Amino acid sequence: MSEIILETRGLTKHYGGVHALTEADFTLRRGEHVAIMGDNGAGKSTFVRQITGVEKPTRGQIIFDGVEHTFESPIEAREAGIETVFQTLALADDLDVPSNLFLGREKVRFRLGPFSILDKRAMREATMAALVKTGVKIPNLSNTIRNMSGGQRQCVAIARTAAFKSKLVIMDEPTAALGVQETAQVENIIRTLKEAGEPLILISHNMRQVFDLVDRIVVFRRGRIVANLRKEETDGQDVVAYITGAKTGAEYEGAP
Amino acid sequence: MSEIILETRGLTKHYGGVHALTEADFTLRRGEHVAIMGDNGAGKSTFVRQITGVEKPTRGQIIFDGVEHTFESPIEAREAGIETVFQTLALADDLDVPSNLFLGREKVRFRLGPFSILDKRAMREATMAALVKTGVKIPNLSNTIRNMSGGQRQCVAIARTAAFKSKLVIMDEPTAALGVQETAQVENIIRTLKEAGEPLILISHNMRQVFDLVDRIVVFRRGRIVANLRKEETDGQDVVAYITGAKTGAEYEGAP
Amino acid sequence: MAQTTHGIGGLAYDPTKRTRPPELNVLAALILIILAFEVLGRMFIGDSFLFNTRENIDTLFNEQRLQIIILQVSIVGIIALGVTQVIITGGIDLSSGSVVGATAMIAMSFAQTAIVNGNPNPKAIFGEGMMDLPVIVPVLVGLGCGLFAGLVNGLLIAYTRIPPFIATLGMMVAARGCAKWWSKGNPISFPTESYAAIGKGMMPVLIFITLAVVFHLIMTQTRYGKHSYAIGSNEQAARMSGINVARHKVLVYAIAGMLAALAAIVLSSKNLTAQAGMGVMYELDAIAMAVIGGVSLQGGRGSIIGTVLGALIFGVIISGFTFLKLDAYYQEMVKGVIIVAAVVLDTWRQNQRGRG
Amino acid sequence: MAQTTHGIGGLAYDPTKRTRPPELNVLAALILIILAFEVLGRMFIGDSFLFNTRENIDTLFNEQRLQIIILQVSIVGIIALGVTQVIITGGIDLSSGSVVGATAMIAMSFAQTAIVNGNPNPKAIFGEGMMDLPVIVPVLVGLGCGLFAGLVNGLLIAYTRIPPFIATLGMMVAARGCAKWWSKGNPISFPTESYAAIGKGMMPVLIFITLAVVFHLIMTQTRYGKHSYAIGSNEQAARMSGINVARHKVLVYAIAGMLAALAAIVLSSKNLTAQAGMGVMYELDAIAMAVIGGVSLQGGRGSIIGTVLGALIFGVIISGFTFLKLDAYYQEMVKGVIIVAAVVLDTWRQNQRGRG
Amino acid sequence: DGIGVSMALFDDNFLTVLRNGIQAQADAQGLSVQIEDAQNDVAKQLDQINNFIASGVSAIIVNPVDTSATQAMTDAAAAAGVPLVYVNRQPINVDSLPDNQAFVASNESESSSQGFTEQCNQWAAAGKTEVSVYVLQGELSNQAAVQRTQNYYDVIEAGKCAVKVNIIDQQTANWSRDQATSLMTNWLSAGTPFDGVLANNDEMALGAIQAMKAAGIDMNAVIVSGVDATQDALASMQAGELDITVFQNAAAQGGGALDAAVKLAAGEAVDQKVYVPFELVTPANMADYLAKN
Ligand SMILES: Nc1ncnc2c1ncn2[C@@H]1O[C@H](COP(=O)(O)OP(=O)(O)OP(=O)(O)O)[C@@H](O)[C@H]1O
Ligand SMILES: Nc1ncnc2c1ncn2[C@@H]1O[C@H](COP(=O)(O)OP(=O)(O)OP(=O)(O)O)[C@@H](O)[C@H]1O
Ligand SMILES: [Mg+2]
Ligand SMILES: [Mg+2]
Repeated sequence: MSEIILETRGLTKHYGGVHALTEADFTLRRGEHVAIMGDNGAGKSTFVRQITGVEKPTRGQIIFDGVEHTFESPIEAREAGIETVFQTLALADDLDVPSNLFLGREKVRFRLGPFSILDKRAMREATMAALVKTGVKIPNLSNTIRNMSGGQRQCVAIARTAAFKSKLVIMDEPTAALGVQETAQVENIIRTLKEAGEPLILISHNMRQVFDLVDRIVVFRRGRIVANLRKEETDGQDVVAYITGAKTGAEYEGAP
Repeated sequence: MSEIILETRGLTKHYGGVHALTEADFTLRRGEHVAIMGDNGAGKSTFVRQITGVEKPTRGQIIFDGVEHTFESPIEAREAGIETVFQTLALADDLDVPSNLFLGREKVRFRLGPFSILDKRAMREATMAALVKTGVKIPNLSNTIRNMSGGQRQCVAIARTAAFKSKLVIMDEPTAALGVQETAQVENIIRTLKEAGEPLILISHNMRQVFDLVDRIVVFRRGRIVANLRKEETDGQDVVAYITGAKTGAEYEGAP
Repeated sequence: MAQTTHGIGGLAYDPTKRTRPPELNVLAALILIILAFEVLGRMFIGDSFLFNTRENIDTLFNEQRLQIIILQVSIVGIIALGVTQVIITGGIDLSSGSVVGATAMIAMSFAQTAIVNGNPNPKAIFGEGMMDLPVIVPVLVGLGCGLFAGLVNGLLIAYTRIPPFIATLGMMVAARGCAKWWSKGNPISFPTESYAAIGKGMMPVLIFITLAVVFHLIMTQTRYGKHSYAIGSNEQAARMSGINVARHKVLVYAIAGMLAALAAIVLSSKNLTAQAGMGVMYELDAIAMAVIGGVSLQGGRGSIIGTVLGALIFGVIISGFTFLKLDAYYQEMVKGVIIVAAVVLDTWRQNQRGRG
Repeated sequence: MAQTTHGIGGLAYDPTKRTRPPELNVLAALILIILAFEVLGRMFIGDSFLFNTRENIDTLFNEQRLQIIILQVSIVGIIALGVTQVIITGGIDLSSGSVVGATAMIAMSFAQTAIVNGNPNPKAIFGEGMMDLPVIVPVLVGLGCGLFAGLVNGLLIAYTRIPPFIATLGMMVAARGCAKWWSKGNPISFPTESYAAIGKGMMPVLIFITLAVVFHLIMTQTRYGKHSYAIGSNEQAARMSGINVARHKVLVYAIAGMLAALAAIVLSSKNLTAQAGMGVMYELDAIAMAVIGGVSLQGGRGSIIGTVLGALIFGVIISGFTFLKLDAYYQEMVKGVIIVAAVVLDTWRQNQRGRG
Repeated sequence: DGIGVSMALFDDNFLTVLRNGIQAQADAQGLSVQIEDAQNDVAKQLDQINNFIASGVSAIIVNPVDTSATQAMTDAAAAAGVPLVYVNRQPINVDSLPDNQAFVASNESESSSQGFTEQCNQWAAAGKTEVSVYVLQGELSNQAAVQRTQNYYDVIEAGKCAVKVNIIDQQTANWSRDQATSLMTNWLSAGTPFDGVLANNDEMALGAIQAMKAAGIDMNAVIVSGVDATQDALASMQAGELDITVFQNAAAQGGGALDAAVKLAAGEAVDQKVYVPFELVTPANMADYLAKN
């Protein structure tokens, strides 16, 4: 078992003429928590979409858990052990909370292939337990996601990721819409992952949060990785300098 | 001309059995900047939807600029002078940035009723100017909103509100998805509004931002207003106490 | 931990005011239409719509009418069950009517009897050896046709990502062509007795109701149902949550195809003949039944119960017109108005709640 | 401030690689289909599809064929222009074919001539005074019918919020009923010369192309177009941004209704008769033309140019089949396959770019 | 009480005349009839019959959508004891009809063959020995279309045609004038010389004529035949364009069917089979038909 859980080499994505991601070389070690920071439109979510099989990279390699993968769809990435909270949340608007939490891996009472009979009560109870951890309040779980507030939705997406075992967790701005209490709770969830030794990629614009939670910060600018900083060796102002382009990491010379 | 630009009396909204907003009495003076804070699902966005005509309140009165209004649609609210950045952003995914910015009030070269001829160039230029103020970077303005990053979308929605004159601006978590620089820029936009004497309702979960920008903080809990605090007379911890329910404002006794 | 069984706190919640299921509105529309016919009947033709008024028969209800109300929509109803599932996943199936035509022709040609009234079958398609086959043969052949059409639809939609409207429109045109080509436009008649039994009497109703119950359970209680709603609600999200969307769609269209084929078998059996024009416009009726029953064409919302109620509304309208001796010239105009009115009523009552 | 005319900085952007407009793919499909017919023609029947091979005429192209290719789709094409706008706003119009039927009947009865071959008109609907009216009368009456149908559709959809599918399905049924009722199923024939001139020769093509240009400009250059795309893209967002969605929808359906009515006028003039069954299934053809041309049934995407190309694909297919003397029994099957293939090609090439 | 009528299709010229014949006869006798439109759907027709039975009509007239689907209708009416009359199209079970059922119809196999035989004679009279023709078919799923096309081949095979006939192409225009115009124009664009057009009905014949006129073809050089003798067709014949059509006495069939239904309802005996013959119409006798449709 290698030290490194995820590695990308030369990962690149163009949308028509837009070079959203250029030659990204990224590594993540087992048990490590890394933050990705960067301006709006710097290519952070694009990076996440490439490594989770949502889109097909223009070129580049993805090595996960020692094996090179070309995920054709998010199912494959999930089956390989990557759990993701996407920035768009990826919830089904017309379904209620338990259905969304267990989407794609429902608890069943009888196995009958696609016609397996659902164990609704068990899913409902597990949902409550998972949501309580995020600290969110939802007066009626049978309401559809369409009728949830922004923060409630985000908590459902986070609970979904946290409720299942995985080899790597990716969270794209998980606390953007959360209130003070809920943010604290989600940060607790992340700390629990750290203790359990599960690696994490956290995308966030919140400097305090990043310095509180992660071991290392990777900065994206204009579609390129421009810095790779150990938390102890940097500070907020330094990171901002990389984000804005005032500085560029030594090993990334030539980046714009 | 009265001192008060917006007042609600007993504003209440039930969704089926969910009491999302209960008896909200709220006032906003001319030139005043007020923040609304509260847990996820506390009813903040519901409050905004009622006063902007997106939904019809179950009961209660809305007095805007001295006149009682029952807005049947957001058009009427906008025509009365209320500009809003909704939490859901309300952008048309298949249109490009300038089209979204001027949606519903396009610049035209010839007036011909619905068949008025658009002045695309002028809109494009005005769009660039408005976006530059938000600090966002968008490599190709003709890309559709569907292909924009979370922060880029939010900046488009903010630029749209800031680009037009109004009597009241409402922003529902405007910087949730924004990066460090963009957040600073948007805060500058808000300060400019303050200087121009335009009143503002800002919904935010960001304590620092709220204390930086506004005059007064109103706290929602479980669909009710539970505190109304002048900035000078409170601090972060105090506000959190109201949000979590550890404290309740004297004049709001009986609230849960 | 959780304060109530309904959620985990936050706002006040009054469980007695839960939103009413939309099927109730459809049911209300159905009852309203029946009442309208009853009242109009008593006013204008001095007869009762539902109750028996003939002296020589002593039942409370006009049973013949109750039977025909549901009998005449059972066959399209069977199709509508499949169409409902397709629409719930956010798709549409325009091919079902044509698949009925093609399947009826093909299945019937394997169901012919050799001797008719002592003479050889004048409409025989195949030779001697293929006559008087056991009933399972035409049934399996027919279901096979439906399965094939459904698979083609599903595979096209799932893997080439073309809009369902186009894939099934193509199938609609092609299957109708196939129906005409099969026997060069000639009708195919004289089925065996066992084949004729499939659609005899109230059998179509029985088949329709049984299937409705089965699919109601499937849509509400199984993973298949849950995934169908999820895909219709937000396909991208369903994919990102790890549902195998493509495979699921193939399954849904295959089931819809088989249901259309089953409808064709029942239809040709009931009519003792198959002709290439069978099933024309059934796709629209089936879709209309589903939509009247509250199934959203945006996908993600609706139910089998709703569709069954929608089918009944159709049946009541058709029977009611004949009952009122409404001039055929006006029937279509009034039918158009009623279809719209039923949905307006439904939509309006839902909005009422939303504002409540 | 802005670094390029394309945006305001951020990522590297290569303007030469801008995404190709989807219409190019449709055009490619059209050319491919024409080439296929040319090649098949030379292989199997030793004749050219496009070029003139007759000795007695000396033009490069087979002009008669080029004319009929577009002439035969012009009338449905006119309908498709309206349907395109409806679909772009996220709606659908199933009523257009029936509106054609009803309008043709009504307009034609105001366009009759008194004397046919020296005898009184045997199909006269109205009395003496209503014969040989100026051509403007039937045209205005016809457009009025279309406007009425469109307004009813639009008002229903905009103000009762019922799905467009249902509102226009209701109108489809009702208008077909109206067409049959108007003259109790009898055809109406023998129009005045001036009415007959509307659809004579290549006039339908001229009308179609002129309208296509006008509506292309409207959809790309005016507020009407912008709002149509916005509503189709995200109706809720359009409403929240202050577009009067209801009023706009009424306008869109009214325009679509009038275009259907215009098609009816041209059609009845071209055929010198009006029959209750006119326009059956035109709605599906019109929708198919639009969708083949890249108009998304989800709303928000598509163009008039695409629809015109879609119509041409239809025209080429019909002419090509006759040219190849393809057996009528196979035509429909092949047509279904081609419709699907055209869209598959389009979708596939778009995906290719997306991955590029 | 009253008589229920289920017509195959309302928006069909010929069937409209037939329907009017039924209505006229009923008005004359002061009877109430209820006429339904089966819209060419066999299943709908069977349902209509069941609805009539549920409403307690005294007799039913059926103009069958599909003549091979009549067994189920016969069974339904017989089970309820309601008399039934088939009109215009000969039911497949004509030889085994129960006593209280009858039919009034024309023999489709005579329809287009009369016209076509005449067309052959006209070619022969013009001195031709071999001709090339186009065939316009009605809807392929419709039996009348299949039968009328088959009649052409039967005439040729039986040697009843005076000239040798080459069919250049045979396509469907779905009974429609507009589609026939387009189809004919497509044919003309190939430039193949031809001597005539055989159309399954008058509407398509008229469409073909319009296309030929637009292309500047001399209408005296081609012989065009249709079926139905509609007013439009007769006007075209007067103008020297259409050469041959065939008249089927729809009103007589309709009236006859109603009479039979009334008698059966009253328990009287009737002829179980009534044939109304087709009549050939050419410019020579067309004046007789101007007021008949
Ligand atoms: N499908 C697409 N087509 C064209 N351009 C796209 C597409 N998706 C993303 N982009 C562009 O790629 C760039 C990177 O977007 P991305 O979503 O990765 O940004 P991000 O770093 O996640 O920003 P944010 O912090 O705002 O979420 C943006 O400029 C965006 O406009
Ligand atoms: N249409 C609706 N139907 C039913 N319940 C609704 C509807 N809209 C909102 N709610 C409920 O009302 C409550 C208040 O929602 P609201 O969006 O106002 O919260 P919020 O204070 O804006 O939260 P956030 O900070 O997460 O945005 C939530 O519990 C939500 O589930
Ligand atoms: Mg992002
Ligand atoms: Mg909110």
